[in-house]
Amino acid sequence: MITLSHYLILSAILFCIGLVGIYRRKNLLMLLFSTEILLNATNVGFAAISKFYGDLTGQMFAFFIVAVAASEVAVGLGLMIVWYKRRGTLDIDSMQSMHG
Amino acid sequence: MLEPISVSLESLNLGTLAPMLVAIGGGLGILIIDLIKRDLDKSLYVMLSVLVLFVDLGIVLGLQAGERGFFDIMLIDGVAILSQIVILAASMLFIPLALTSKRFHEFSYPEFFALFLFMVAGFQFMVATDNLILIFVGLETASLALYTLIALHNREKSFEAAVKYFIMGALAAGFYVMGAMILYALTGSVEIYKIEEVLIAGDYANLTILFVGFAFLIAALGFKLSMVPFHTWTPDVYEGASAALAGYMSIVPKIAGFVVAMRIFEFMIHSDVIWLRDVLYVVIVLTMTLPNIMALVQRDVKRMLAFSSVSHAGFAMAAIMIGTTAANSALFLYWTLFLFTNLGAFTMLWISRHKESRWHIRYDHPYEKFSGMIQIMPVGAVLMALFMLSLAGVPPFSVFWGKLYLMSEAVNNDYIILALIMAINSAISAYYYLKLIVYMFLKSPEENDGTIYMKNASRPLQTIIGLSVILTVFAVLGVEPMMDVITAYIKVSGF
Amino acid sequence: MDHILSVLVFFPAVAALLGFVVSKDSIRAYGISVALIEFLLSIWLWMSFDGGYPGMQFVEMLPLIPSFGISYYLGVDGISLFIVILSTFITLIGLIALSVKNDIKNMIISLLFLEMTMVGVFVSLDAIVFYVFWELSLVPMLYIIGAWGGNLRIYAAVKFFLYTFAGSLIMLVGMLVMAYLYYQATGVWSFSITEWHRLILPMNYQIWLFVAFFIGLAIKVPMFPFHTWLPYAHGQAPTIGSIILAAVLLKMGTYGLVRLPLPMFPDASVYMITPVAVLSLIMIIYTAMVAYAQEDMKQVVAYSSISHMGVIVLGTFAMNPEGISGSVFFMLSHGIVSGALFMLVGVIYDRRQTKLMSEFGGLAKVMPRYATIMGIMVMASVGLPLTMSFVGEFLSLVGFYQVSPVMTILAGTSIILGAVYMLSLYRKSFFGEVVHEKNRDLEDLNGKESMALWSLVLVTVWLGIYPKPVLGPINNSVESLVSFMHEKSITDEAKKVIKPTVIEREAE
Amino acid sequence: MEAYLYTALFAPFVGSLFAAMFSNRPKNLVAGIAASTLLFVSWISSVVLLLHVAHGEVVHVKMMDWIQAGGLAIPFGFVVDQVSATMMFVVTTVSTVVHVYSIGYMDHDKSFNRFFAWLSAFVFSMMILVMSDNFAGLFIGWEGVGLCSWALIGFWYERDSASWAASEAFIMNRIADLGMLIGIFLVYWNFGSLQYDVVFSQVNGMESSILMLVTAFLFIGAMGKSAQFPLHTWLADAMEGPTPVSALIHAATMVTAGVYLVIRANPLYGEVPEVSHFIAGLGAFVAIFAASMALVNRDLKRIIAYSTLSQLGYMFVAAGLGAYWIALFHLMTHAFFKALLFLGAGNVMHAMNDELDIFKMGGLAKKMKWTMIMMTLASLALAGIYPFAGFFSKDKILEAAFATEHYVLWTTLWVTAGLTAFYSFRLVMLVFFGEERYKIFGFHPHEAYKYMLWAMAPLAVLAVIAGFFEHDFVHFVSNMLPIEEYHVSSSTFWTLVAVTLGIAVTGIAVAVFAYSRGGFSKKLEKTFIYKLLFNQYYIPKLYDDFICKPYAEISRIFWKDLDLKVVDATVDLIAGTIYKLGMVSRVVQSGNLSNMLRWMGVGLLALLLAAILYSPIR
Repeated sequence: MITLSHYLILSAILFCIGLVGIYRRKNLLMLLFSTEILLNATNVGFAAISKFYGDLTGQMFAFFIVAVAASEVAVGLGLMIVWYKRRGTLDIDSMQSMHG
Repeated sequence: MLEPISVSLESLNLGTLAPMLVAIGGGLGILIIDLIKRDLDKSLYVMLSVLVLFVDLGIVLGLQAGERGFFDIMLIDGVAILSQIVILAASMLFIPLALTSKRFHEFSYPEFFALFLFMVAGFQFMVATDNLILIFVGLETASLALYTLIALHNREKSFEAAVKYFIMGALAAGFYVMGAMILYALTGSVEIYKIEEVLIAGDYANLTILFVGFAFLIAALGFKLSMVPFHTWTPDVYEGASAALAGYMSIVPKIAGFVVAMRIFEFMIHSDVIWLRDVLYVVIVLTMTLPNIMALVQRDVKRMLAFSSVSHAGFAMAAIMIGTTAANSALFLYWTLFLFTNLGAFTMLWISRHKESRWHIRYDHPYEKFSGMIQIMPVGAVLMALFMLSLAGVPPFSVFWGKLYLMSEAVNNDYIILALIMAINSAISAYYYLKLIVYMFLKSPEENDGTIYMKNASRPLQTIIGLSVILTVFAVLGVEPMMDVITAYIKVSGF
Repeated sequence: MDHILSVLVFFPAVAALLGFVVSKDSIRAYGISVALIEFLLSIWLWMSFDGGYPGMQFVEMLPLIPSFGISYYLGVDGISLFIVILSTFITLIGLIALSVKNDIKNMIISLLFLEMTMVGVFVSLDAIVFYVFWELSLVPMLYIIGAWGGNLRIYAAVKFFLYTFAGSLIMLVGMLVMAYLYYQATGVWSFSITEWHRLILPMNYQIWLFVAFFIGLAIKVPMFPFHTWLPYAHGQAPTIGSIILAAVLLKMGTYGLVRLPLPMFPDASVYMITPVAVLSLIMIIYTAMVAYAQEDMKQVVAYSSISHMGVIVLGTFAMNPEGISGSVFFMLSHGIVSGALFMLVGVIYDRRQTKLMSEFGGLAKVMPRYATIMGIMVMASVGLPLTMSFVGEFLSLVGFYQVSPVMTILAGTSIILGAVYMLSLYRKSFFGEVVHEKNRDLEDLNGKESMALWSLVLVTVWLGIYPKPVLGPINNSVESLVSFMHEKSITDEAKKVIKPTVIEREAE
Repeated sequence: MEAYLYTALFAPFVGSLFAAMFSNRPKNLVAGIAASTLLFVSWISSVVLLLHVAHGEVVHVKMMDWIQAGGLAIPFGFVVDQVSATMMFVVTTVSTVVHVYSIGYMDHDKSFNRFFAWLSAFVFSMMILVMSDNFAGLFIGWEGVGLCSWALIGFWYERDSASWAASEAFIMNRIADLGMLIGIFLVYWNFGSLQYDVVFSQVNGMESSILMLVTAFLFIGAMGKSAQFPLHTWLADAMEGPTPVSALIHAATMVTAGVYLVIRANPLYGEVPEVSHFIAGLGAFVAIFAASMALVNRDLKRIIAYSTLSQLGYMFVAAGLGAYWIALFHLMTHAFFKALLFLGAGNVMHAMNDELDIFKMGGLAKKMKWTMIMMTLASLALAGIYPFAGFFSKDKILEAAFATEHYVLWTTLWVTAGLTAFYSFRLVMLVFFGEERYKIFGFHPHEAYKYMLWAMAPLAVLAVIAGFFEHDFVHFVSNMLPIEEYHVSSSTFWTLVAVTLGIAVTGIAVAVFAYSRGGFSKKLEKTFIYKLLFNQYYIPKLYDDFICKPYAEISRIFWKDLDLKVVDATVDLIAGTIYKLGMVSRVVQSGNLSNMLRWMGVGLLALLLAAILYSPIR
């Protein structure tokens, strides 16, 4: 029998995967994906909890997260395309002009 | 078999939504106008957005505190109204900065102004609700718009800044939703007041999870409020963005963030759970001190101002930790007064902005740029000096009074040490503000033509500078009435 | 004329603003005339001042932030009156003898602003207003030192600013605590100093607050070991800067001591007498010795003024009318004398572009008038009777003798050490044969210099022979202050040490 | 009478101002003459006052208030009683003479006018000193004379030695003045006033410990002005000044101020025998100490200076023994003959164009007869030969010492008397008689101006006859000063006189005999004693090595090593550290995105950690 905790653990694992992705990857696109995973990890959690409590707020939140995630992708991809156009790379280390 | 949900229109109380709708509508309107007739002049859009904001402001002032609306998601309490007023006023002060005498890429797009209005709406949503969902939505709306605005400046550094800001923002969003989820899991609600009730009812059972949740929220808000160590984006973004936008960022997103932080943390601070207070204490001290020290070694005025505004955010955050009504009022006072001065300071940079990097390969406003300014452009030098002194907290200029109230609140609530730390930090900060004055007044000029500092100075910009000078110098006269209004609003919302 | 104080404070500021319009070549006349008017105003203030009445006079009260108890609250008593006059007088004299050539307009405008802040500090009775002027005074000084100074000028200026700024911020915290305590006690906010005086605090609060205030003031005085900014400031500042700095700005610190901590925390002050006195003794002796070691005339004068400030602080902490009146009077005399000395050094600097004593010698032969005035001022500075500073020094020491004979003897060495460094300065640079060819044909004092200097000499001697018109009002206010402190103090020790006038003066 | 008082007081001041007006101009005879005339006026009024006071009533005026603070009220008040009247007489007499004399002496000096300005200023301060009716006023004069002596010793400021001597004199006096100030403070806090009459009226009530302190500290002041050991070195060096100055300031008037103070404060000193005895002892010591140095010195003026020192010693002995009137009497007589001696020396210097080494002179008697005569008279008076003034006063002191059974003091003074006689006639012999050594050095001596000699004449007369006024004097001061009769049988008395005269005459005889034969053998100069005496017991060297040099060194260390390297360095260090911290903490701002993200993670982890740590203790 799969209980709430399983879902929560799953979401936690996904979240960690996202984090690891953000910290390990050097490619902006990968970073973008990792943040998506991050957000969706919580979606799982929200859905499960709202089922557990039997009220819809959690699912509502999940939907909003999905929506926001989508728009983030839109903006993010836009930025990255421009960056790629200018620099021909999506490597994080390519942008260090500002420091100190 | 569920019976159909019937919602009466007045129960929705759409009036609470009106301000945001106006802003959004205005944005859409601008886009439509653009569709109808191409390349109209930016001045039109500027004035349109000012008008929209004006209407918006009117409606906000029309609201009275203590209402809920739209399925009780919207919460119009004193703080909401107050913060919206500040946000709108600040936006109205900053948007005319687009009317530069030089042409800048971003202002040729009407989207710029549409996005700007959307962003304002986002901030308004953030402050006008105590529902974690809506806060999230508002926050993201505002941020996404902001990323774009930064990028629109269309220089290599702007894109870099935008991307950095974006990625970190995404991570912050992740933190936020994680925190929200944990709280939801713990209390079965995403409305802060409900969460509060449940927690108090359960006498803060299983603290660890609660703390973990709050840890995520602090991280998320810390990013927005540029709390150390989540502040790293600030200097880069300020440097990348145009001076005007940087100035805007130093004020408005923060005030929104403060309100959210207030809503989320206040009840915990008033409870007997010391964890939050202590954590915030550490964060605040770090945020006041570290950027201060880093600002000492900056070579670019704008970047220096970025660090300084981080430090100022730390000052203001202290009020939230102290958490009394007076303290929260002090926060709003401080931020308004800070707004006056920062507006001036960034505008001064903005009018002296050049397309080509004239003094330094990387920086637009290196200190050297201003050396000997007193000789070649006395008025400008004096004004800039005024703003710097004000930021340094030299009386009787505006920021001093904010500092005075904050420190006095710290003292009144037995945070003497905090007050002393504030004092010492102001002393340290004096150095880098002074550095600019030293360059302007005590060094010999490199240029001989004063107009180079006025390249962008169109009439509206000069007006704005004049305005902010007056507000900065005669702030003391405004303190009393402002304080009355602020305290009144804060009281009714029970913070 | 019940707004004379506001006029006094803001007249120079307004004049300064208008000064932006005046053309460069006539700005000097403008500045002098403004300063003259200001000085006459202050004299008028003195004339209309009731010397018999010890309390505050010409009081002006205008609420600024009523809910927070901050109000625009001015007033003078015998203690502050003459320091106000000193500031206006010194500014006038300084402007007359002003010898800078470049950017004279900026110089004069900033001097007028400076004058506003100086007068403001001494007449404000609201802690915040006091603080406002206190901080503002740094800004024009920063500019004067930094823009017209020597090679290290920027370092010196910034050091001066930051050091004082840091100190005063700590004082600000002290003020806020004080206000809060007052609020606790009375239920209303107030930053009015006179109100604060009436507040009786428990000992431990008193001590902490005393420390907070003392740090802020001590840096300004400057007390050892916070004094190191002063030699740089003086060493780098242009003549006019040094004059104002030594004559007036330093007095802010000692005036603050009399005005703030003493009446507010009498017990703590008594409790702190010994440490403060020890610091002052170090100041007196140590800096006097350092002054002897200097090679630069101006540095000698700079260190000497630190040494004398030590005596002033000592007199202040004598806690009896003799001492405090003495120290207040000594503030004035030190203002006049050190101002004159800096001006004199400036005179020779203008002629030779150097201040090293080794560069001179035999000046008495080449510039007899200059040598005469220098001699008079040197003698005044070592506290010869019938000069102003003797009255101050004598009274300060008499007063402190009651507190501690031994320390007084140590402090008294200042009259010996003072003679040592001052005479060696005079001997090195004025006596002996003319060695440097450059010195052979130095021109003696010119008209404006002599005018400025002789007026200073006049004041020095006049108040040395007949100090009564000044000392009288000072003494009245001080006596009431002391008896007030005596009434207010809570510990028996304080009651014992703080001595109101016991011996009846013979009636005349 | 007040009019006379003010005239006496302010006439010199006016003279000084008048001369000062010309101070930067070339020589102007008027300045000198005016100053002298005004002094003469002052002298006349002093005499008038003297006669007035002789009737027993005292003139006491309060001119105006000076300092009034707290309980302290100091007026400018002046009192002319027997003591101050005597002093005024002495001061004005000598200074009038010296003024007139100086007109001739400073004849060729370019700073003629400045000289008279300062000289009259000195007289003015001296008058304040003696006429003031309170300690503060006394102190004004006290410092005033110090100032003037500084200016007059350093009158020829081009000479490094002169300016050095001036500073030395001033500073040494300052050291003593501190003691005096402390004394004044003590008086104020214990008696509540600085007025003589108020203070002296309360003496009986005071416990002796306080009185002892007061008197001791006041006497420190006296030691400075009267150049008592160990503060004596400045007097000899003060001879750098023009000779009239030495005559007036460093022989007749200023240096006796200390004695005057003790006499003036006799009600205090009378109460504390301990201090008085100390004073007497010190006096005796100084007397012989100085005389011994005078024995071998080759410098014309220094010899006289040392003799002054030793005579001051005599006066202090008298004062210390409570024989205040004798002290005052000796002060007066001494003023006359010592001034005369100096002025004579001045003539000699002129003749020898400022040569001071007495071994380069000799046989001047032919060239300058009158000077010789007057100096011999003065020397006889100094040596205390009947019937010259010195005899009466000095003899009284010895008698007092003997009668009060201080035989040690008596012996010392007695020996000193012998030495005095010897060295003064050694001087006379070497200068005026014997072979004419000056020819070798190619000097062409000549007698001084006539009017200079005439100016000296009054002093000469007084030096001869002053002694005979002893009884009138006693009567005169009797209602101010305690007069105690010494009960010594007339036989003892006469023996004393005989013995004293005896040793004096012997001294003279030895000197005359030895130096008419070309002096002692050179071998003596090799002896340790000679060296010791010649180098003034190495005391100046001692001061230089153990006080001046270390002081300068320590000051330098304080400045260079302490003030700059420690105190200031700490401040800069703090500032620098903060700045460096800024440099270091920039690494946070590496600008690398993944790095920035990492920082966010760090922050989160820290928060989580805090969460875990705190959860037990909410």
